[in-house]
Amino acid sequence: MSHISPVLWQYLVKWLTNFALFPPEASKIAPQMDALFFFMVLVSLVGLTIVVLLITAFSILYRKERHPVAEQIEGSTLLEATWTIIPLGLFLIMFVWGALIYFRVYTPPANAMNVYVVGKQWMWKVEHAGGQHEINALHIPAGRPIQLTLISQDVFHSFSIPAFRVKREAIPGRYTTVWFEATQPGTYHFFCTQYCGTEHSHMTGDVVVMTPDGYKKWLAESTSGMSLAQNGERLFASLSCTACHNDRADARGPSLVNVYGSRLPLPNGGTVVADDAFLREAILDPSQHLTQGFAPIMPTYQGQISEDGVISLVEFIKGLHSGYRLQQTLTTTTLLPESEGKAVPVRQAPPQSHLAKGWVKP
Amino acid sequence: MPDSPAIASSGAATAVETAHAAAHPDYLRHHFESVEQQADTTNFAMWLFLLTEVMFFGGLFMAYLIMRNWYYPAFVEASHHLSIFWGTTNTAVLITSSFTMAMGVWCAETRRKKGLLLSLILTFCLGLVFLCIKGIEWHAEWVQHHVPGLHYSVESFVNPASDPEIYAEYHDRALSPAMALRTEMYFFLYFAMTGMHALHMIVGISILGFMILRARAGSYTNGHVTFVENVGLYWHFVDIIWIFLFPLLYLVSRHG
Amino acid sequence: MTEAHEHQRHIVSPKVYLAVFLSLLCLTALTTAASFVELYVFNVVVALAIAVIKAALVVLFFMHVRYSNRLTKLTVASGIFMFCVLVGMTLTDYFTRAWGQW
Amino acid sequence: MSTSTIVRLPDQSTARIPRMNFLSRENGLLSWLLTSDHKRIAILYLISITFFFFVGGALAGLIRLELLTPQSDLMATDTYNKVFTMHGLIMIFFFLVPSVPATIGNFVLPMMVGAKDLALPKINLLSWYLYIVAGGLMLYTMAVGGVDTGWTFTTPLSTHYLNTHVISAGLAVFVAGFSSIFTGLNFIVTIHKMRCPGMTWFRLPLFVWAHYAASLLMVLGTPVLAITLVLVVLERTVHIGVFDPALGGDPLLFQHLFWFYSHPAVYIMILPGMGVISEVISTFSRKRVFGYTAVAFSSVAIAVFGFFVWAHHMFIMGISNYAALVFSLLTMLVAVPSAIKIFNWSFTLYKGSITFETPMLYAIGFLGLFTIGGMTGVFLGTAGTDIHLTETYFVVAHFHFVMVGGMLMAFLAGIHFWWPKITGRMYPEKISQLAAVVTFIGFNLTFFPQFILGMLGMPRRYASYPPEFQILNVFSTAGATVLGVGYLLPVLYLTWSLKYGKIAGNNPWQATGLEWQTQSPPLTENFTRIPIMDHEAYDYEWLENQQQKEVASA
Ligand code: HEA
Ligand code: HEA
Ligand code: CUA
Ligand SMILES: [Cu+2]
Repeated sequence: MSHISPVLWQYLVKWLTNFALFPPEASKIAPQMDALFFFMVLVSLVGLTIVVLLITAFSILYRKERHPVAEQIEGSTLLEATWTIIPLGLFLIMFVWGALIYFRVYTPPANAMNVYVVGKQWMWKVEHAGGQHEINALHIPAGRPIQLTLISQDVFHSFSIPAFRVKREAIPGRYTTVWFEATQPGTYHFFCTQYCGTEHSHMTGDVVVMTPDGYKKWLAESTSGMSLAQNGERLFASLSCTACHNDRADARGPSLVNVYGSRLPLPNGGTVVADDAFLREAILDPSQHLTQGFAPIMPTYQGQISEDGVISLVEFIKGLHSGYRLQQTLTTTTLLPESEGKAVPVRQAPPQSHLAKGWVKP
Repeated sequence: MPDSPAIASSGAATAVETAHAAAHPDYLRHHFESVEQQADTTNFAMWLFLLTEVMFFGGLFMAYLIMRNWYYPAFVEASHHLSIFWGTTNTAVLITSSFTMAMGVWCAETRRKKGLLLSLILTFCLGLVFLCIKGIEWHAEWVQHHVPGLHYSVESFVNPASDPEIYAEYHDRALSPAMALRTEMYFFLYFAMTGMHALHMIVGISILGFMILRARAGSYTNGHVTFVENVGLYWHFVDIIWIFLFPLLYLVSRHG
Repeated sequence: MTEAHEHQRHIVSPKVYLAVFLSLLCLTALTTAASFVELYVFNVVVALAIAVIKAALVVLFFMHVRYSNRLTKLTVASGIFMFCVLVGMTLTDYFTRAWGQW
Repeated sequence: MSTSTIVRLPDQSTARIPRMNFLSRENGLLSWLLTSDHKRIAILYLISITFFFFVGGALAGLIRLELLTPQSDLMATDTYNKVFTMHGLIMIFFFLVPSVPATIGNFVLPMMVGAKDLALPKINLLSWYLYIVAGGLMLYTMAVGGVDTGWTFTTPLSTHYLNTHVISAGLAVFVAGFSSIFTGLNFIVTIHKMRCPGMTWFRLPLFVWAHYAASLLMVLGTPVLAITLVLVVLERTVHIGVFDPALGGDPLLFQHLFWFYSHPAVYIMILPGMGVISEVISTFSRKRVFGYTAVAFSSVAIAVFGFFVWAHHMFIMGISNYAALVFSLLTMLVAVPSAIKIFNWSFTLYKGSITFETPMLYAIGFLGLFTIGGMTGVFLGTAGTDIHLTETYFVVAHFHFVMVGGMLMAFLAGIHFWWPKITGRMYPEKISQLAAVVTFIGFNLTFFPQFILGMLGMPRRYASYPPEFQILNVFSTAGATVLGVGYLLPVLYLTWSLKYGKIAGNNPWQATGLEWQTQSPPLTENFTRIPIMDHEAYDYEWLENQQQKEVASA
């Protein structure tokens, strides 16, 4: 509704915000959502006013003293049709409008900057692509679409930033995404809104929206020295992934070069796009995510890598655009101490029947 | 009953005499007008109860459906470890018991006391046979280490040859370790569903036992057949549940 | 009471019961046999179709629904309907979860 | 106001409570505990749910006290979590679900259809015993340390991450569920099979229609909750895995199954209340309900469509966006029949002859508060705004508006309305009108600020919150105190009236339902003779003629 009267709108919102009756509108989607919200408030007020007016008027006009004998009326099809169709129409408008906003919030644009958020009882771990880690805080630049990729390590959590009007559940075992574009530098609360146990109400933190320059400075200051992708590369080597995914002609696993975003053929004839979720599951539950032409020999890494580790791996694979890097990694594998890779290195793994031997679920 | 003064003679115009001159058998409860009304009412109530049972099992079927879709290979291989012989036999046993139950209802309707007793006893016994066979199967699963939670091994799924019998028949391919773990889900659902079904059988059998005693005393063949009918409905319903459990659990994919 | 005595209770003859019983046994044999034949996706279709037929036979004859009043039929129908709602509407979620991702 | 009252009390000097009635018929505790009289069972229920309401209410008081300050200072966070979980569980399963149906419905529904009892009196008693067993289990749960899952039992939290008493709480709800199933089953059978001669479907009072619809939901929905809880218990005890992502299960499956029941359950809660409102508004405006058929069918429509919308509780939970679309659309459809009802009730007043006894005051309160509660439900059903509002105090405010502002008001309306029938005595009018007004004010003060809190983003189930939310929370707590007084008053004066209330006579409100055409309190078999229905529901002219005839013959 900002296009109707931006001045009035902003004034109204500011006034309400100052009285702590309304959250600040600090993202691009916020005014859009508020427009719908106020539309619904308006409809409700009108509806409520009509109902209250009817009741008051009839109560005065037809109270017993004034109107001792009731007139029996059966009903009125016309009237009843009216109050069926008008609310229905209004509700449908809300539905369409709301659906548009819903899809907007949950469909990130391609150019969004990705930040990983891992929820666990009871804190939020934030991982930036550059390797910056934060706990219960999120630093982002204003004026840039930010995509959050969320996952939980245990129970359902929910990442909510009221000032941005966005919220998304962090689910165990599955990536979910949400995006926003902050407009106003400042500090805003975020909450865990899904009840997640004892310290649920302490799973909160601040979003710090910075100017692009400020953000750059922050990035530089809080770097941990290794980007997510670099960390992923290290893991990739230490978990002996390179034993199979080495981009060589005789490789036992498919090449991962440029795999991100590509369409992979499945054994059953279908195809699937290799997105973050696919990559994650292909690592943790490979048997379910076979590429055509390869044997199901990859061991599962379920329970062997933390969600942060998976994120690093995914981030590394996302950035793989040439086989050269893989070859390089391959040569470094031998240098790494064996103990770092917790999983059974596939190269040394005997044929699968052996592998399976004595496999009893712990 | 004389009108007590405080009663506005039910306002609603004329009235029907409560006291029936007509037959008023002792099994007619006081708040019903007639035997038919009572029969109809209890019959309808039984159907509604079965409706709730449909939804109750519905939740289980729902869970089964989703998991089967997700982990189809695991479900196939796991179901190969059920005994198709016992499964089919048990289906036949249950169907037969349904038939004898239906005959029991017929005997009650036509007031054949001997026939009724015989049918009830047969049904009772077939029910027990069903449970025994179920017990044999459960025992087999225990021996094969397929009781989830307590005693579970995925050995025969990651290494099919370790179970030569099944392997000879189906040439199962090895499941990947991750998928093999999901066979446990299958067996969980198997035990939950057959267990819930068996629970219903036990309830049914107990009621049948009670009925056999009553029938010997001549109940149910005096024209008051509702109870037999309603238990019959219950018994058939339990049968229907099995009719779906059998293909879903045993026949996921039996060809080699 | 209004709907109470629409008609006298119908007594189904043992012949019908026997016929139903035998068909049920045949169908059981059939469904077991069918599962040993490779029919691809139709294996499950056939298995369920036979199960539905068997259940229908039990409901219609053993449970007398064929001879019952409208109310009973309606009750049975609503049971089936609600089960379908439970399964069908839940599947709208499961089947479309991957949509929009390719 | 009393000048305009339509109460027709018998001449006080000669009035007596009829010597023979269902209360005086037998005495002693056993005659109550083994009764199969629907009216006595209703009273057993009334006592038990009132008890649980005050337990739940006291817990609500604790919640509000804790939220007076931003820090979690009154109790530790896990205590707070247990308190709101118990509050939700008790209020929903032990108060609101059985509130109107098991008490008022149990008492008057058989009389309304002209029957001597419910179709299955023993099952009715069984249903009460199940309720008591369930209630006992719940109190046991509370005594041994409580449970902190939230009333929604969300997996995998409830199954793997808590070591509180989830199993006994789940079992309690399971048993309470069967109590509710049997009540619903009994009602459906009674309405189908026990109607007196001449009582066609479209002569049934709307109260009966509403109960019919609610009973359908109880019978079809509750078993799914039961099996879901069984699976949760299995998950906890033997790790069955269907709800556990670590074992390949899907926690969303739990949510689907849970909400398949729990959305319809909200209509189980509201529909009987809507039935009460129809009776009350018609009686106190002396008019047939405007558009009887529309109101009757809208109850059934709510029940049927109520089954198609459950996933609106899961919009951000990870269901597919397209499923969200479908469920959002269907949510809009289910809201329409409620709107129809509201307007039809408003128009029932048109050209009526209205008086404002306590039940009517509560009913008018219902109309306003339910409209607000329902419309905010539409805010939540709209997928886009739900993203911002879900899991905040906006939801809390929404459901308290419909459940407390709607159903609880309707329950109180009903209790006052049928009190003379149940006990044979009138409640004191003035003080009860005062209580109605106090409740209304207290209610708005408590829950309206919560809408704003929700819009500001305050999450629900928070023991502590950022300080900027405090002012509104203080309002809310203050309101709860007023509200508590509003609820305590009826208990006091209704108890008082048992002994000192004026004798009510058969039909003090001049209402048309069959239950009013017999003595108060009624006989054990309700009617001396089975009535024959020869007129439409809410036929005030028939009533008038009837009385003139009586006067003439007297
Ligand atoms: C009695 C109980 C009750 C009732 C009747 C309702 C009624 C409705 N509810 Fe509510 N609801 C709950 C109890 C109830 N609810 C509870 C307990 C929860 C929380 C559960 C939890 O998470 O703990 C909840 C949560 C809840 C959610 C999930 C919120 C979330 O967690 O994100 C949603 C979303 O769609 C919703 C929607 C609705 C809708 C659309 C209705 C509709 O039926 C309302 C229809 C009524 C109207 C629309 C009002 C009348 C309309 C008019 C008078 C017309 C006005 C005029 C014009 C339009 C011109 N409810
Ligand atoms: C029938 C349903 C019902 C009813 C009647 C109520 C009644 C009330 N509820 Fe409740 N409520 C729920 C159902 C209900 N609630 C549910 C389902 C939840 C969700 C739980 C969950 O998240 O899992 C919830 C959650 C809930 C919360 C949110 C907790 C949170 O998310 O952190 C709050 C907070 O204010 C609240 C407050 C109240 C209040 C003040 C009342 C008042 O109306 C109560 C008034 C009554 C009394 C006060 C009792 C009478 C007086 C006395 C016994 C004297 C003593 C009184 C005092 C000392 C004040 N309720
Ligand atoms: Cu995490 Cu609440
Ligand atoms: Cu809902």
